[in-house]
Amino acid sequence: MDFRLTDEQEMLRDSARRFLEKECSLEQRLHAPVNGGFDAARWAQFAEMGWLAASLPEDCGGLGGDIVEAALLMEEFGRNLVVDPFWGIGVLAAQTLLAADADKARELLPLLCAGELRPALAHHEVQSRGVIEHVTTQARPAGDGAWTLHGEKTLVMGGNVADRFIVSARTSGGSRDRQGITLFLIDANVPGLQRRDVRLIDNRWSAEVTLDGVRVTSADLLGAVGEGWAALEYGHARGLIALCAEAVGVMERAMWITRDYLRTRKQFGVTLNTFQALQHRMAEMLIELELSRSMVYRAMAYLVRPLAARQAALSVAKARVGQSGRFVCAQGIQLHGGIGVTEEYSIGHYFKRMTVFENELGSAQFHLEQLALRECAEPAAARAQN
Amino acid sequence: MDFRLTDEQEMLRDSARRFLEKECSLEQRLHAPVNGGFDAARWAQFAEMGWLAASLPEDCGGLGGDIVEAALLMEEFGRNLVVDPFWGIGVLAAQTLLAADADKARELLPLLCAGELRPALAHHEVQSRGVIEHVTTQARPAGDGAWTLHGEKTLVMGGNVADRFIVSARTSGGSRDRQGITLFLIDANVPGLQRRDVRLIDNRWSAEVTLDGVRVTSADLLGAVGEGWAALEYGHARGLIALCAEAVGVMERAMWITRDYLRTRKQFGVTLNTFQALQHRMAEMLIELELSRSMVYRAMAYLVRPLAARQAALSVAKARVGQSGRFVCAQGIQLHGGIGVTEEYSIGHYFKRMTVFENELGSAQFHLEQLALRECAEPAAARAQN
Amino acid sequence: MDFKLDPADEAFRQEVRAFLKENLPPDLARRGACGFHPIRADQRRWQRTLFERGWGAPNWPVEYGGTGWSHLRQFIFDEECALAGAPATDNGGLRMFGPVIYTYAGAELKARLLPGILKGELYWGQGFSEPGAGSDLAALATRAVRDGDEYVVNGHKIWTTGAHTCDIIGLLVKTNPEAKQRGISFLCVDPATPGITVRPIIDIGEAHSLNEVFFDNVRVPVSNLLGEENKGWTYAKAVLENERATSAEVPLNKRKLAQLRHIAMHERSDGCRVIDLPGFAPRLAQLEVDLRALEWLTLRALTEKSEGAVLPYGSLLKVRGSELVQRIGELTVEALEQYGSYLYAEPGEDPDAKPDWPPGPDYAPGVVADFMYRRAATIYGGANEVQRTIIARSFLGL
Amino acid sequence: MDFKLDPADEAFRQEVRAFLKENLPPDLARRGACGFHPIRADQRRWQRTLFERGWGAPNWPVEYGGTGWSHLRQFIFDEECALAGAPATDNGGLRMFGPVIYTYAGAELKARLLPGILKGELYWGQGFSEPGAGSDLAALATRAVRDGDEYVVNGHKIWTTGAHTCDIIGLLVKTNPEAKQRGISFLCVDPATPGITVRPIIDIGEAHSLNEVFFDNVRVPVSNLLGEENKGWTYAKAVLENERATSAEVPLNKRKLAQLRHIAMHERSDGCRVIDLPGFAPRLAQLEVDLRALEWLTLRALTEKSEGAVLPYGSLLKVRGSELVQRIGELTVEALEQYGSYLYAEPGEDPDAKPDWPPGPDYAPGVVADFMYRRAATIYGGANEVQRTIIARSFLGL
Repeated sequence: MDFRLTDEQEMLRDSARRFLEKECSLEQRLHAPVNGGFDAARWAQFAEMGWLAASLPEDCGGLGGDIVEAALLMEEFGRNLVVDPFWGIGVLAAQTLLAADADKARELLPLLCAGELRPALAHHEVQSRGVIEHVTTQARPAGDGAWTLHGEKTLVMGGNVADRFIVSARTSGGSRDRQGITLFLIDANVPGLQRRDVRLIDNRWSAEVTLDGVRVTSADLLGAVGEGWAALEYGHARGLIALCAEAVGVMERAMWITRDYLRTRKQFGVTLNTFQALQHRMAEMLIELELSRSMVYRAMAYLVRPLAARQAALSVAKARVGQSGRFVCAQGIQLHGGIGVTEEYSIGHYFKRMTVFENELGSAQFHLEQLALRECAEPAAARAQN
Repeated sequence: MDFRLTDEQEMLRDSARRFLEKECSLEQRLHAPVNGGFDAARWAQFAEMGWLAASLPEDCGGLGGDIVEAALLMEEFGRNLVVDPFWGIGVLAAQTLLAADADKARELLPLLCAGELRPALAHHEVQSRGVIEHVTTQARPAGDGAWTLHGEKTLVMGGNVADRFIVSARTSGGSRDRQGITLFLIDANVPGLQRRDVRLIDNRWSAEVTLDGVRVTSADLLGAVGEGWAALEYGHARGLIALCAEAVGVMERAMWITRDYLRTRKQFGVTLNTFQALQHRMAEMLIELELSRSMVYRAMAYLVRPLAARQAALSVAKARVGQSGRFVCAQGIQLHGGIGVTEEYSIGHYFKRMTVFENELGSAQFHLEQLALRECAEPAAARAQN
Repeated sequence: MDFKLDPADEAFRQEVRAFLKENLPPDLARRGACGFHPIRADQRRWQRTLFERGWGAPNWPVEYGGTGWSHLRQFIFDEECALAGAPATDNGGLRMFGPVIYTYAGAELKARLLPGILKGELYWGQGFSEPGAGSDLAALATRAVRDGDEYVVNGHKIWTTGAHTCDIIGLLVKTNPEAKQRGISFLCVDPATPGITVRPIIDIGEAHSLNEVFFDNVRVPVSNLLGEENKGWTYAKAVLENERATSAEVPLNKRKLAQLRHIAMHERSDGCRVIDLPGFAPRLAQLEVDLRALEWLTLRALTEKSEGAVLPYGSLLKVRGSELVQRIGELTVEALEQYGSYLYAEPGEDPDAKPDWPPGPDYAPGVVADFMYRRAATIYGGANEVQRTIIARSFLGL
Repeated sequence: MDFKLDPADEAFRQEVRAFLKENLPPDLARRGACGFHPIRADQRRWQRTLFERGWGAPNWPVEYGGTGWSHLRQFIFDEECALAGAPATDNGGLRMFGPVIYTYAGAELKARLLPGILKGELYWGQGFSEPGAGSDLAALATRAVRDGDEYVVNGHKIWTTGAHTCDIIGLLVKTNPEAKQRGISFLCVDPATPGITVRPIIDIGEAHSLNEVFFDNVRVPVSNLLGEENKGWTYAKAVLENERATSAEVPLNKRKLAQLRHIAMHERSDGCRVIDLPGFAPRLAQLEVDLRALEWLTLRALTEKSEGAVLPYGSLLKVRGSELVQRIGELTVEALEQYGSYLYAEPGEDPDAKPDWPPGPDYAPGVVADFMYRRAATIYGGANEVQRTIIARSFLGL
């Protein structure tokens, strides 16, 4: 076990940090939200710097990296609260596609790496609440091996600028069966698809996608009929880790911004850093940050474990990072005082990002409940050893 | 609504405070635990001062007071961590008896008030966990209107010095039915009854009582056959409030002991009270104390409400007081440092008392769950108005 | 001790409830129940209605046009209004400044200022904080120099709630720069006076209630001085004490908890109500427990007040009340899931404008905006850290 | 980054597990798994077994008889021992004092002290704290005055764990009363030396592990001075740093969490397992989450250590590890309900004595006693408040 970065990884992180601090600071992209959080020229730069390729295999046009590379980048994005849809397109959709269909992945992911294709994952639904297998969107047989899609998808991250949608739909089974979920890749402007773009409070954008009789054929299939769950799980696992890594970046920067503020802001004739109660609060923030970072490492280590152990580790991570992130960023505001709740100062945006984090891929409470179910079901002996 | 004490109530409180501080300080009763937490002469004094009669009606030999008087006394007992079985005998058993059988109450309670009768409530069982109606002890018909009792009772508070037991047993129904619970008053040394005395970690004493074929007749009945639940609920409601009032006394004294210690103990060349982190901790302790006190008032006010509202208020109180009490007393130890964990210093005993409190009449979590059930069951409109 | 509610008080509750049912327009109630800052037009309309009923100032004595109600009745009144979704009335004028005016101001100022508050025509802004004087308010630097019958004011205030819509500002100024607390005076300033510039501060809920206010040679008549010169600190402390006395905001918290229940019973996960998801209801129950504790601590504060309170109730209530509103908001946002992430921007002051909001249920707009704004609850009115120090020093003697 | 566990490490875990299965006597495991302070006789017996296997000092280098294991292997070893219920080995000798001896002591003292630790024959007591020097350790007042080949020691130590059963005390004394830190020396003292009086301190679990130790003209040979005179502060800091490095006590917390699970699956409420009661399992899951976070922070601390750590890992781990052991204890006591209130007094040092305990399940004795004793976890080894100050100052630069 070795927590040190390789030279390549260090280079990737350092170049990302330099670029983002120079080009993507909070101040610089005040107008980004209005533009859908997207800048085509910037996206081309992401591609050029190899970020879209960093965590994809070489036969898909990638650089042969893995989740570590995605996490490194996401942590840097977190520090700067980058709103570009890297996560939705470059992690969640890309990794799902990779796992769903090897042939299509080899065909399409090189385009994604080059910045020429922007698929988004249209999977989440209003009543999903963290449950991957929750799919009520229907794929109804329409003869000749075709289907028509009917349903509504929400929180399609990056959906506002997507040119393709990976849509999960039910070809059989009930709303929470793992079996019977089928993935389709469809064009963003296919007839029957309606999109409403939604700005989130953290200034990232998502879309609500309504499918009303969208016609798809077997040529649009990703993987086998009814077997989409495994690819979704694969993509969600990596997406969750990347999200947690981003949150670590969010927390870390929020902590240092607050530290710097305490060292300069005066009240009662002295700088705030001299107050013991505030010092201790910041010590707690550091502890929470470092526990969260450890959780991301652990989740990455457990990716190779069998499904049950992997899912437990992911739940552990999402729960802990969500709890820590809320604490750290809320205290970041609190220690700033009034300026912390203003839109023009940075610290509040860190809190907003963590608020949305809680509503993505299952809240801390959802994941605690998943772990609780395991506690009741599994024999204690097995748990004690993993 | 008036939170002021009447003159009589103030006299009662003041005299109790004076007596207890003089006679029942922690230091003075170091050997009390060994003697079963009981001193016959002291008990006679309790009777003489009217404490056993304070919250009982006049036709039962009481002074015509109510729950307020019991709560006042219990708060004073809490301050001094009195281990004498006032609560078990003078509140829980007395109030249950009062509600169970008016005739027997008029006959027996005057003896209790005079200190000449010491009944204990043998109701709690190993698997009760806060559920009043949990009774598995069986009353089997034995012909001629007689029954034989079979079962095991635990946490019979004051049971080690009781001369009578009020026993709850099932004459019909399942283990958690409200109907079918019958109360009997039996002699402590009746054949078939075995007692094992148990010292609790807070130095109060209870007993485990095994009933193996104890023969009872209709003469031993308290109230009607199968109708014991209402009396148990009545007694438990008052017992719970008295317990919470005691906890308020425990917390308050623990807080002031800690305050005094911080003002005198030096570290790093200054007294501890100069450290802001400790000041703020103590501010939190005061807040928790006063919220708890408010909860006791509220629970008393709700005693006259219909069953559902009353039970909700009792659960609210027990949950909040348990949470606050643990915090306040744990922080009392923490702010003392090493001396706080020693048996010969007082502060740790306050924490021990609150630990046992959590295991009596349902934990904070149990009561939260009771409230949660209501949240799911009741229409919101009804709740918002009460 | 007597915990029985007086039947007359209960009858009073029914009277208030009936009045609200009859007089509170549904559109006001709908907007009042959501989390956005109240619309000034709604507030004016509602205050006028209350005034006409004789209930314009529940907390003022009868001689100034108040109701003369007991604290308990005021509490009942506030609770019923909140639960019915009535717009918040002007806390500044009615609770913070009004009582200071009738206690400390001269007859002329009283006559000039109090009726407008009662009728909903005179809204107050609080010009206390400055960039360099937040928790340490006495460090304020805004200067007022006497020039004949006027003061000339120069300085810079911040966090002035409603400065963009208010009719008068209660302004703390330094009239003696040599002294600290004893050099402070209290002026009542018309925000339309030349030299005053208001700059909006948008909060992290993307809403506008806060402002910066700049004073550049602003001339204020001496007749607008409250009480005596250099005694402003006394009046300011009274204003802040009035602010803290209601700072547990039990009625508001009750409304918010009722809203959370409503949402948790209507949002669903695969058909199952969110309130029935494992683990949800106990957290809701914990909030109910903490709200009840706060409610009864408030009742104690109200009834013991007349007795000369020893406990620093204001600080106790401020700390837990502000924490509670944040915790309720947190669970509400969680209950909304994706709708708790959507940006439903503040609709603005025009009650008839239809905002272009993302889709979602009726109860979604305003929730996350309010959750964001309420991060300030543990900061404004004296940060909770400052309250803890006050508690530790004043009551615990640490 | 590479998160794969080396197969050789996994094989090592199996080897340790097999060894434990074969060599850990069931009576030791039974007593080791309960919450009472370990019995010295059990510790000696088990340390001897480990020594004979060559595993007497997992954390020492090979040249002093240690195993030379990597930090990760030590961690695996400790975890397996804890889960199997092996008695705690002598933390004082093996982890706190041993490394300081082989790092700073002269050859003679090393030869005299290290083998005894390895074999389980030389148990250490820590004579650091004094009534007037707790968190502020450098304020200690115990004096040692050189008199020929001896120091004459006078003073009063407190919180000396195991002073009543230990074989040697690591004692901090003032050799230069003029200086603060620089006047402190470190003596290794035989507790049987005339003039030493040990007074038991019973903790609130009614157990005896702590003591006061009084020194009245106690003569200690100069050859028992560790390192140099007046440099004791350096050694003491190393001892405390060693204490904190393992202070998250992940293996212990794992054992305790496993015990909690066991209890929650066996205690019942009307037939229903406590673990299945609504609300219980999520709280258990939260503890699991927090334990895993602590475990992986510990793994980072162990592997980054060799790289020259910047983060104050010791303090981070101390704070959360001590809180976790208290929280696990709290839920365990709650799971036991009435058995969590019963006083099961410490059985004493005789492993065959049958204590007169109240009735209850096998797993009940020791739980509440340990819960009580662990209130000290957030105090000993430098109170958590002190750790937070260290974190804020040393790392955050506040």
